[in-house]
Amino acid sequence: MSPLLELQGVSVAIAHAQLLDGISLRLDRGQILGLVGESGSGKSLTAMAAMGLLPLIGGRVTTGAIRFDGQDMVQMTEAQRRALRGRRIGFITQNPMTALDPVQRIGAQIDVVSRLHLGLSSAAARARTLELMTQLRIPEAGAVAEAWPHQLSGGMKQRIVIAMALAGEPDLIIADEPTTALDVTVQAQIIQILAALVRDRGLALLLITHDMGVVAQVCDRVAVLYAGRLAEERPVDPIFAAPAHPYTRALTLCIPRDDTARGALHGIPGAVPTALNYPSGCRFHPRCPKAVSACSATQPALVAYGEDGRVACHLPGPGAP
Amino acid sequence: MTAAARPAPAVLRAFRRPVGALAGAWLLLVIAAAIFAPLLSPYEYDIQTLKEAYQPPSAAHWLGTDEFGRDLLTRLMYGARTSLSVSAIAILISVLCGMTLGAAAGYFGGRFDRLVTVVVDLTWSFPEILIALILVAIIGPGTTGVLVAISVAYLAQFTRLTRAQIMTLKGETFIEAARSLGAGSGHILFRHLLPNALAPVLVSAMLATGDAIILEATLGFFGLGAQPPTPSWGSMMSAGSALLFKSPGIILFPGLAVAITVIAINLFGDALIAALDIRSRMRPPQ
Amino acid sequence: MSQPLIRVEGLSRRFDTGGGFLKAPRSMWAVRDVSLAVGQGEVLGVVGESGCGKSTLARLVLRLIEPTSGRVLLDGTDLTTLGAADLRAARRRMAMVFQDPYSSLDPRYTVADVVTEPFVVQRRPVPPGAVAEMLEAVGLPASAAAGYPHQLSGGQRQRVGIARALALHPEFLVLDEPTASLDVSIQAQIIELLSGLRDRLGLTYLFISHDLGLVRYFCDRIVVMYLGAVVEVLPDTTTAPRHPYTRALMDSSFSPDPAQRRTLAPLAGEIPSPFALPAGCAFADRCPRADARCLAERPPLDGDPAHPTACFHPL
Amino acid sequence: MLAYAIRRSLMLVPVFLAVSVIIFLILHFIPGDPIDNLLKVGSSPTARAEIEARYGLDKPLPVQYLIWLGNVLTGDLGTAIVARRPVIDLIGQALPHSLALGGLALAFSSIVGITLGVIAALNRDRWPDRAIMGGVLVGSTMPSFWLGLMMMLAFSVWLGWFPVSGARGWSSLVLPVLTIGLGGTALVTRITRVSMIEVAQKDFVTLLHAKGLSPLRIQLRHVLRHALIPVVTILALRIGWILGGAVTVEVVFARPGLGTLLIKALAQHDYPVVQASLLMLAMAVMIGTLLGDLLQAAMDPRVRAALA
Repeated sequence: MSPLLELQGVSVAIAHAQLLDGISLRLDRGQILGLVGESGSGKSLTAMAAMGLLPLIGGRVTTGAIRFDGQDMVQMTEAQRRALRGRRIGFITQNPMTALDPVQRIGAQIDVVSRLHLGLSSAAARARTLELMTQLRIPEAGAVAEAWPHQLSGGMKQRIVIAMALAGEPDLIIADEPTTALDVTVQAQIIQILAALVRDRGLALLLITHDMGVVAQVCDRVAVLYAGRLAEERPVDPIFAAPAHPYTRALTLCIPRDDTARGALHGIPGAVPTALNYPSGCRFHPRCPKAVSACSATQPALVAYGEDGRVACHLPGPGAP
Repeated sequence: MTAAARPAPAVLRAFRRPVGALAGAWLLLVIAAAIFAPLLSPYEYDIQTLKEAYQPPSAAHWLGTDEFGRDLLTRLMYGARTSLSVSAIAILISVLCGMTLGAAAGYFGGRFDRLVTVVVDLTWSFPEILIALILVAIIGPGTTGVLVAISVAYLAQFTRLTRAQIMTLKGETFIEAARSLGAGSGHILFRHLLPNALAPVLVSAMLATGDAIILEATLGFFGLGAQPPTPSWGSMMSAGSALLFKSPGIILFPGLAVAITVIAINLFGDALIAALDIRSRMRPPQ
Repeated sequence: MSQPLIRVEGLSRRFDTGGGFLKAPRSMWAVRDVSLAVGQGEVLGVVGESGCGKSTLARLVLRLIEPTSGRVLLDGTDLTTLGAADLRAARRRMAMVFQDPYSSLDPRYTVADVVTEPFVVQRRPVPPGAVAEMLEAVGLPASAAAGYPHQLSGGQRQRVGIARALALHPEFLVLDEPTASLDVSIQAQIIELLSGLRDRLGLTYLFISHDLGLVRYFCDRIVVMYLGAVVEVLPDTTTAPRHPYTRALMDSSFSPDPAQRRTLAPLAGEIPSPFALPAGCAFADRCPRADARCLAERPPLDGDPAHPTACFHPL
Repeated sequence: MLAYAIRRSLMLVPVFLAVSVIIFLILHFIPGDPIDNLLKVGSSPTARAEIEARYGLDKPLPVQYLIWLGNVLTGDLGTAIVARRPVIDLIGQALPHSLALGGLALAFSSIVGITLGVIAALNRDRWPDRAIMGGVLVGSTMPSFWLGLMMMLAFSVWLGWFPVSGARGWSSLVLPVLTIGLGGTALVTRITRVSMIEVAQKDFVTLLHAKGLSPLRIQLRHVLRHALIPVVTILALRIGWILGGAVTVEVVFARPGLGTLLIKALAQHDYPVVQASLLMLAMAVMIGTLLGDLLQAAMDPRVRAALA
């Protein structure tokens, strides 16, 4: 079976800055792919590319293919891409506080998706909206549908955004940091809802997050981005047990666990470079504890690693530096 | 302090943009013409030579002559003196008073702020020309009257803008940080708030000078500005309106001078805004 | 616990809003009757979700906002009654590091201006070599001094903020979510830095955070707040929580370890509006253990003095 | 909403009182005694006192104010000193002309300004944007009296399309409306454009695109709706501008109206007429801001919530 979403060597530029460089990803139905990396690594840009929304931010795909269900979105007309958005691909943004149109009632914002893509009448669309809201455990769905966005809490708004993403009966959901702006206890609720959607409906979920905890708990596979390039892409268990790329390893060591001893927390020295000053060779080499001269000279190729995994590193594999 | 050192390069950076350079060059030209008018022109602005009246543009009189046979270009240059200096001085007074009022209201808040806000909002919703007309009526026509009228007419705008800037800046964490170090009101106002509020206020003062030139011209047109024989761009047109059909140049050229100068001020202001990167802070306060 | 450097007694703060023309005013208690002590050299963590009052508490402790009632004692001196001159003198002994590394530095100040501002404000001469020394202490090169904040990364800016806080050699630092706006990789750098500075300079910290995992890593004791009040004080980082809210907070954070994968049982509902607090326990409507008493009566913070809990039905 | 509308309207009462005090006081600072105009040279002091008493000018200022306010509230605006006619008649004659001119100019600026602003925003940084914004800049920098005279020269004198001046028929309105409207158009175009561009960058617009809605529908049904909120606010706040423009333009085109009335009365120091015309203009400004606030509340549920 071909993957539902496949990125093959996708490069993206905004103006003259090459911000993504040869990203390749695969996501099957019923799976959750976690996309992680520090800010500035290109996570959100990847999401915008997969949504076909790059023109909104002045970007374009320069090389590569983005295949959704076998068809290359890069080669499609804008109308064809638009027919996919909302219908087969749902989108969840980071900040639910700003994601809804503040001057339109909640219900109408969800209705429009099923009316547009499923051709439902307004009454049928509203019935479907209420059903979705109830499934997402929104209390008093009828009243909430008539409410204005500012009357809802952050967690409730994020559920509305999820309902909007589900209204077109999509196969794929792309969620860009869906919990970052929420309180801790509400984050857990939203993640649980998303995980249940994949389990119960057989959706595919591209989950962009900086939270390695969320990744460890719900993802099937993990793709690690660094400075616009893919560092490592593997199933979740081995990547946490034995990270192949030093960057992945560094990311897991940043977060305190219950058993982390005082002083055992390690930051990554320096900061993510911007597109204007990407280093030569492996872009991580100035911050890498294992770097050797080859790392600054040549860009490591993305090669197969372990079981069903790929890594781009001259010195892959576990082992402390 | 670095605060004083930074605006100067911004002016130069504004000159580096093609539009900014063109607009800036025109403004420099007008200012130079105003300052050096006696040196540049072989004519006097006030000597009447009635037999040379109503001449069309020629080699001797590049823009022609007016109803008293005076050279129009010469009068335009002398007129620039009045129009530019009255507008600029009036706006300067207005900015100084407006910044003081706005900063005090924005920083100290409370009842004083509410009073200032109510009065300023009320004045702001009245057209500048009305305020100016009434004030000139109180003070009497002439340069002083126009100067005061323009200052007062724009007071509300600068008070509003400064207050809005101070209110926004007050919420910045670096103000709280300064307070946590033990800083008093003086330090916070003069070392943090005002230096940061300065750039948008000064740029908007520059743009307002353009509006003030138009206002000065309008008052002059009503015969309330500089009194004859002193020319100002406005008063030149006041005389000209009756002669519109006979000799359009008398009113055409001063009007063009106003329009082109104001356009130049706007374009240069725009270049300054871009150079200072303060576009988002220049929005009209709502 | 050693001799407390900071003692907070019955601190409360009410905020009033609205009350315009023909409009009813509303008021909320951002901080309700909070008492706590921070020992010399201790790191006390305050953890809670948005609206729990932790940031207000931080500002009350430094008297950046005035309390409605209660006292804050620094080494026995009541900060809440000090006059302007005495308060300014007291500010040499305490400082704050802020959450937002972008808005906490004046964009018109150079890094050197920022770190010498404490001296200017306190009308003291800047000791020669102090700038380079301060920058070195926070891991920045001396060459950074001439730069402007916008030329620095978020982590570097936060280091400048820490250098400013340390300029006058204070004993006590309030850290208000100093890493919440940073990437985890940078967060760990800053935490390491703060940890090292504390060991080297014998500092006392009040560490405000929403991240229980981070607080448990970094702090000696942990105060858990919910809607303006303290619900539990954990005496160390290993003691099991007794308040259901603390438990829920712990269960809501995800362990970065797939081996510890578990089915989540997140807390239902969301934080109620602080303008309409229930009569009883503020947590009652989300609490799995709540009964009629919890709805009617507010539980006091008591029990074991080393591990007080505000709950009628502790775990 | 209704409760808010009532409350907001009630707020006009103190504002009206404040404005009336200011207007009343301002007039007492104007030098030049209208009585002099009424007296024959060499009249006796008794004749002067008689006239002062007739116009109530001999009483203390607060009493004069209260009498004046009471009269105003009962529709009696006094008698014009120079014209020797009830001021209400003069206002009644002038007002319809000014309302027609101001209303048409407002409509013109709104419709043309919003249209141009939308076109400019949709073509951001391309030639239609540059052309429109260039035109707007030029239009907003010309003194309106001068623009009026030049249009008169071009369209009335040279082309003979419209009457040179006066207020006979619709065709006489075209040039004055255009003259005032161009300045307002510049303002509306600028605000519409900036606010369309700003709104288009908001998160919720990205999400509308992600829902698969067509870009034109997003721009016109969602972005424009938001962009109009500040436009309405500014238009309402600056209704005075349009009226101010009317003052000069009425004089240039020799049209009857509040502006002409005011300018003439100012020159003649005719207190009651000046007071009444200023009061009319002030009321127009107040009603403008009221309408703006109500419109804003109608357009934005957050505003309603904040005010409830």
